[in-house]
Amino acid sequence: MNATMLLIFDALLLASIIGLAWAALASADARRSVILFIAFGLLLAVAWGRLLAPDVALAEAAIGAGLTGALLLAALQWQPRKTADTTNSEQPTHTLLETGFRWLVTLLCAALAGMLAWSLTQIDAGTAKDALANAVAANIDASGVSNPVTAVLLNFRAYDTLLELAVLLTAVLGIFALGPAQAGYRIAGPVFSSLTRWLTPLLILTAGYLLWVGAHAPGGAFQAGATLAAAGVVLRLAGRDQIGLPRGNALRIALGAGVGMFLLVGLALFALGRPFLGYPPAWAGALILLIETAAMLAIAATLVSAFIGGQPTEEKTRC
Amino acid sequence: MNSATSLPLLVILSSLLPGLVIFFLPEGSHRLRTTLNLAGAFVKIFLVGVLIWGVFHGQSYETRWALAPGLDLVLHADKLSLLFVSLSSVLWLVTTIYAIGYLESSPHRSRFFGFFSLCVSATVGLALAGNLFTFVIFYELLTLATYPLVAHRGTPEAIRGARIYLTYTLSGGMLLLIGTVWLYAIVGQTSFVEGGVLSGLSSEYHTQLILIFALLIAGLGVKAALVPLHGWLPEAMVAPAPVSALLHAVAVVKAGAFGIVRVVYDVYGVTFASELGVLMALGIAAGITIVYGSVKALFQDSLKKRLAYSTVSQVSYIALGTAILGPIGTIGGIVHLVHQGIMKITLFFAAGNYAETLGIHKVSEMNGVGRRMPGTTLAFSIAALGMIGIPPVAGFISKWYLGLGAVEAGMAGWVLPVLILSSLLNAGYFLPILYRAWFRTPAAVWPDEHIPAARFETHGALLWPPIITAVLALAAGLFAAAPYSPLEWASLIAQREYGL
Amino acid sequence: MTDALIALVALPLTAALLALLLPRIATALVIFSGLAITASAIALLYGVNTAGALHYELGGWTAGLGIALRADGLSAILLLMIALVMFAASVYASAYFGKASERAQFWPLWLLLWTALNALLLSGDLFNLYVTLELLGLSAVALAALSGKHAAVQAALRYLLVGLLGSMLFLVGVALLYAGYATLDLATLTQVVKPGPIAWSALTLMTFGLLLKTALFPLHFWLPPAHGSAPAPVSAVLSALVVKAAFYLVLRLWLDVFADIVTPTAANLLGVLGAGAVLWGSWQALRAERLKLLAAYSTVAQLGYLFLFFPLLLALPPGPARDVATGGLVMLALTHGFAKAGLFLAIGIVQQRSGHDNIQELGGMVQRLPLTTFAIALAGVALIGLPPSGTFLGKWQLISAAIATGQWLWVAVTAIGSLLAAAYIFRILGHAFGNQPYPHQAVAVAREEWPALLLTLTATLVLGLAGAHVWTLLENGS
Amino acid sequence: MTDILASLLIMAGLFFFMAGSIGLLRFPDLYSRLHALTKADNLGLGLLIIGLALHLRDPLIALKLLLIWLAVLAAGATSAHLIARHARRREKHV
Amino acid sequence: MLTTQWLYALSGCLLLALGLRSALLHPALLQRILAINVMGSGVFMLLIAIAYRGPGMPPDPIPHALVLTGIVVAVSATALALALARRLTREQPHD
Repeated sequence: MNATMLLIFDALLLASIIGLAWAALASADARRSVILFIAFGLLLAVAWGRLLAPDVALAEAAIGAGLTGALLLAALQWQPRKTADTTNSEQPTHTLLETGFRWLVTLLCAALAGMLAWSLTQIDAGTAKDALANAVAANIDASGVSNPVTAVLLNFRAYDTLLELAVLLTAVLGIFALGPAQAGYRIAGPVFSSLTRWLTPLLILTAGYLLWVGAHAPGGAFQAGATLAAAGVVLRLAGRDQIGLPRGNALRIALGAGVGMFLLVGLALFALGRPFLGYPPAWAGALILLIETAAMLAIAATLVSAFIGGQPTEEKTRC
Repeated sequence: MNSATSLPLLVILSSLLPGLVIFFLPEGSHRLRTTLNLAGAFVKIFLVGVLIWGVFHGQSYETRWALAPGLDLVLHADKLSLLFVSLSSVLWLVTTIYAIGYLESSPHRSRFFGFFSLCVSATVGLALAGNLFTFVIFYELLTLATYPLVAHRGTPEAIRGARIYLTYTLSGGMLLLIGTVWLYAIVGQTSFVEGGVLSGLSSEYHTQLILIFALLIAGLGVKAALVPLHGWLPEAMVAPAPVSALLHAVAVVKAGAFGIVRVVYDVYGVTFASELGVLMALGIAAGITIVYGSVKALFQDSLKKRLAYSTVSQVSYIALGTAILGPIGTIGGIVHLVHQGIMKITLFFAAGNYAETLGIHKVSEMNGVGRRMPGTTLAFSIAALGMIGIPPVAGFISKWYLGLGAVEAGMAGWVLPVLILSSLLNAGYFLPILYRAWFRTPAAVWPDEHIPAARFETHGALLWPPIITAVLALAAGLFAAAPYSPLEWASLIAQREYGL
Repeated sequence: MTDALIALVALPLTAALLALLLPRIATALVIFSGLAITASAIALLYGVNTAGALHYELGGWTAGLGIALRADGLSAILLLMIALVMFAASVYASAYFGKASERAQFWPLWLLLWTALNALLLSGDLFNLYVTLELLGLSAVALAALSGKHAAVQAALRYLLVGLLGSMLFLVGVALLYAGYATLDLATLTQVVKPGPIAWSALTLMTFGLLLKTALFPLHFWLPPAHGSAPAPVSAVLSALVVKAAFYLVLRLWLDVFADIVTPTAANLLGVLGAGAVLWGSWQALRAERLKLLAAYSTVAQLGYLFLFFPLLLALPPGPARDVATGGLVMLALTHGFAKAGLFLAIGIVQQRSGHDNIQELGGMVQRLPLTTFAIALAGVALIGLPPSGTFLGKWQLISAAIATGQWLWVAVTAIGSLLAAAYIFRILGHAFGNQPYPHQAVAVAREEWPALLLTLTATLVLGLAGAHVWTLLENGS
Repeated sequence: MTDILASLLIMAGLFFFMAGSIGLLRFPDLYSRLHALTKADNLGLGLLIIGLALHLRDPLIALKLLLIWLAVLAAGATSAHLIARHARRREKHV
Repeated sequence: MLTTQWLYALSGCLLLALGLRSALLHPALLQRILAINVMGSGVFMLLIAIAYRGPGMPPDPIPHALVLTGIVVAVSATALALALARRLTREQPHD
């Protein structure tokens, strides 16, 4: 595989990515947009892989395309296929003002792209670029993991991840505040059920594997959590309302687990006279695994709760 | 914190604290409220007495508190401020007594007296302000404190009057603020100093200084009711009588006039101001206002409205005095600050009595009221004669010094005509009232008599205040030459101003 | 001292978790943690005042590789304001939300919002700022939608989309800066950033995104519905704190990080938008039918004043003159924070007592809800900028700086804006003073009335009379 | 030697994918499209995976690849079944 | 910058612009939400292109970590947005 072929591959990939994005956003039909968007997400994952970002590729496939896709598809249930204003907005029946506005916005967006491109030309290939990358490489041994991305996520910039888990928590609490979960689906037929019967354990297994491997290879809490959530989604689709998602207090604990464990570790270390979230190198690996496990549970619980669209009710629901 | 630094603050607190307490008193606790009011008033008078004595003996009192870099809140007792402080604290006492009688059994008294005290505190603070920044603060506070008093009755007219009052005063305040900030931007923080602080500035600033003067006077002119900024004053008549009395004699209108005096004498310096040529403009504005107010008063049948327009004209005597270069004119202007206050408050007390006792609101209803209410009418007559400028009442002194000052300053050419014309007009709108009151036969039945003639013609609390103030007005005229008399203070101030 | 930095983030976050797990004792929890947070904010302020700007490297990694928390005089003061306002609003909310189920949903989100505010003010890292922005946005939206009413949910959704748009633009700027300077640490960036397309486009994008979030005219369209339909305590902190957080970032970027990049022309543009906000916002507030909308539009206007300072600060040379003006800016922000929060709480009382907040129908309020009316009046004094409020000192500096730099346009805008503010405030009071019989049951609980009263008193008296300390704090903490 | 074989297999796999996609686009009705897609893709993927396994020469990876193929087979089959059944139901109702 | 970086970075900018345009103009709510996600993907692509160091070279891990965080934040926001939108339609069904 020589450079030109790669270039062609890149060109094709990017062309289709942009094309899909365009098609997804241009369409007035919600279902069509969503499906195109999921395809878009999958191709993005390929792109990340191409750019040697396997961790991101996994996350994109699992979360960006997978769970976001699931959420969007679930949203289609109540989304009108074509909203009234959509249809007429497609026809060129704009007042002059509207047309002018559309053109203005388009021009601004073009200008934005141009401005960004221009500033990108100014980036000199100096050595300064690698300053932080080198710093990571230099400190990787002290980080307790060998996968640099995990090292950054859970050690060097652990604070970001802590707040990020807080964001997840906020989102799910916000969703809960909006009302109870949607009603479940019809119990699936034999074929689908038999699939779920062995797919679910496989997914759980994969999640565990991703979590474990994250320390030294692509993978980690987020990918694992998403995979675990996928299992929940599959069960939900198969009509099982008891989708392994705990209820009441247990659920709240699961949702808060990520943030909780993070805080627990961070504050404990702080109390022991170390900096906040400053793991002792000897323990770093174990502590990170501990935090990641909790985080995985939290992420899975959060995403599944988001998918079922509210606080799961105690009794089984049917429609 | 020793007396020298705390006394000015205490003078303000003596009315502020009772006011704050009164807010939280239940309507019913009439006695406690009255006690607080009077106690505050007496304490204030006592403290002011101490101040006067001290300042007379060269002691200096100043409270200073930094609010921001380069912006100090300064309360300073000098002769001019003391003149105004003593006026307002004495008249506050009288008005409080009057108001207690007037508002008996009317609703929301706690609210009323609370804001009443705040209003006086603001006035006193304004009098004691040691620099323009502080002055502006209390100027705006005064607006805030008076709004609820004007709106007190809560009727649509009251609300409307209050809104108009507010529109005028807040706009004026904004002009004053901008002018002050501009001045600070040029000269930085400056305290009030006799003789002014700006004369040192190089001439390239002069145009700016003229503009600033215009802004300041416009801002102050609103409260001082200089034509054409006087529109709010007749509207504010909807307020209860004690409020009108306070507004016209002590608080609002006087605050504007006092501010003009401060700006001319202690910021610009009268000599420098006349060099800038702004004095003449001020004088002409004052002259126009004097005549205009008197003419309007002539055609008002509503007693309060007539008094209101007479205020418009009378207060401008003070501005006129400041516009006249030379110690004698200055004395005339400053002393009128006091004299007009005493006389005008008497008139409003009397008007309030007529309304409250007999339901008389119009001049045309006053036939023979002098026999029904001799005490009130006597007080009214004394004050009215004083307003016209008939000796030996205080008003005569003011006009005499103003005229003399004009001659001395060589402005006789237009000031004297103004004085004479306005005095004639004063006579024109006061004498008919006196005639009706004393010599016409009373109507068979008063419009709305609801305080029967008992031991007195009306409630004691309503009767004595006007009599006291009338006596004061007489005394100020008769004993003008005595030490501590308003005239004496005014001449002391004038000497300092002109460095005599 | 630096422990306070950690405490300010860890305390509310921990409390949020506990409130989630133990809904029964959540209220008490909130009050206690609120006290603790306020204490740490005071400790931080003290530390900054004595030792100057503080910073803490999380995880012990040097800033750049790791993330650093930073605090100087400005952030410390704002953090204390956040603590006080949030605490007062918490006390109020404990009475406002009657049902235990409501509180169980409210408290965790509330504390997450608090976390986000503190984290944002303390963050010294560009990408971390992005995360805090998102945390802030999401928690704010969730709270705004809490009532579940159609209007509220609709407004919240729009709020969310606008917020996401804003943070996306911010993130592009972050990416650009990383591409150009390979650092996310603000302090480092301040050293290395040079004028050029990267810095310009980055600043443009970030500023634009933040202006969306801080609702600067004409990007304010989303604010009035969102703030007008949220529960009272939420509206209070949305108007008083959340928009300020975004504004704080603009200030940081323009005056610290990109100090060498910003040009007077750009600052003038911000000034023009600010002027538009002042005039348009005040005008809309004057025409508003409902108290809450009035308050929301007045927020739009008051934010405009803050942006009027940019052209002035840029025109003043760095040094005492600029510091004094900056103090004025901070003073305005503080006073508005306290006053507007108090105003919204008071409005909440009116709304709950009388079942509506139509300005036309407030007759007799002054008799039946005297303390609440008083609070509204005090807030009004602060919003207009009359003495002795801190706003008066702030506006004084604004006008003074405008005159000193000969930019008379801003003087005119300030004057007109203040008069319009007076008009809409006294429009309320005029109706409140009317002596129509007040038809509604009007017993207010102390737990509701006192927070509003104390907040507005802080804005009018404390900040006005003790204002000088703000300037010294800013100076010592730099 | 193996490399050539591997690339041949990959080529073949890609060809089947191509065929499947064309079928998806050209065939008249849903059932035939499903038919084309699932058949061709499963076969194509299989060939592709064998090719890759040969190319990489690592039993562990080969195992993983096989696992992926099985999962895709099952998922593809199931989804095809669900879609077809859904379509049938709809026809009945109409 | 390498050609590959260029390609991907520019496509990132393009996606950003595309997303922004639809986020502002598209009449339908769902597509607006999608548009914001597309914007996000554009930024992520920019970041990852920046991190790329050419074939065989280890890329800069920090942008990767940032993007991971970004993806999770994006999905949280999307979930909340969809929940709000659902609540709206539940309150007031389209017709």
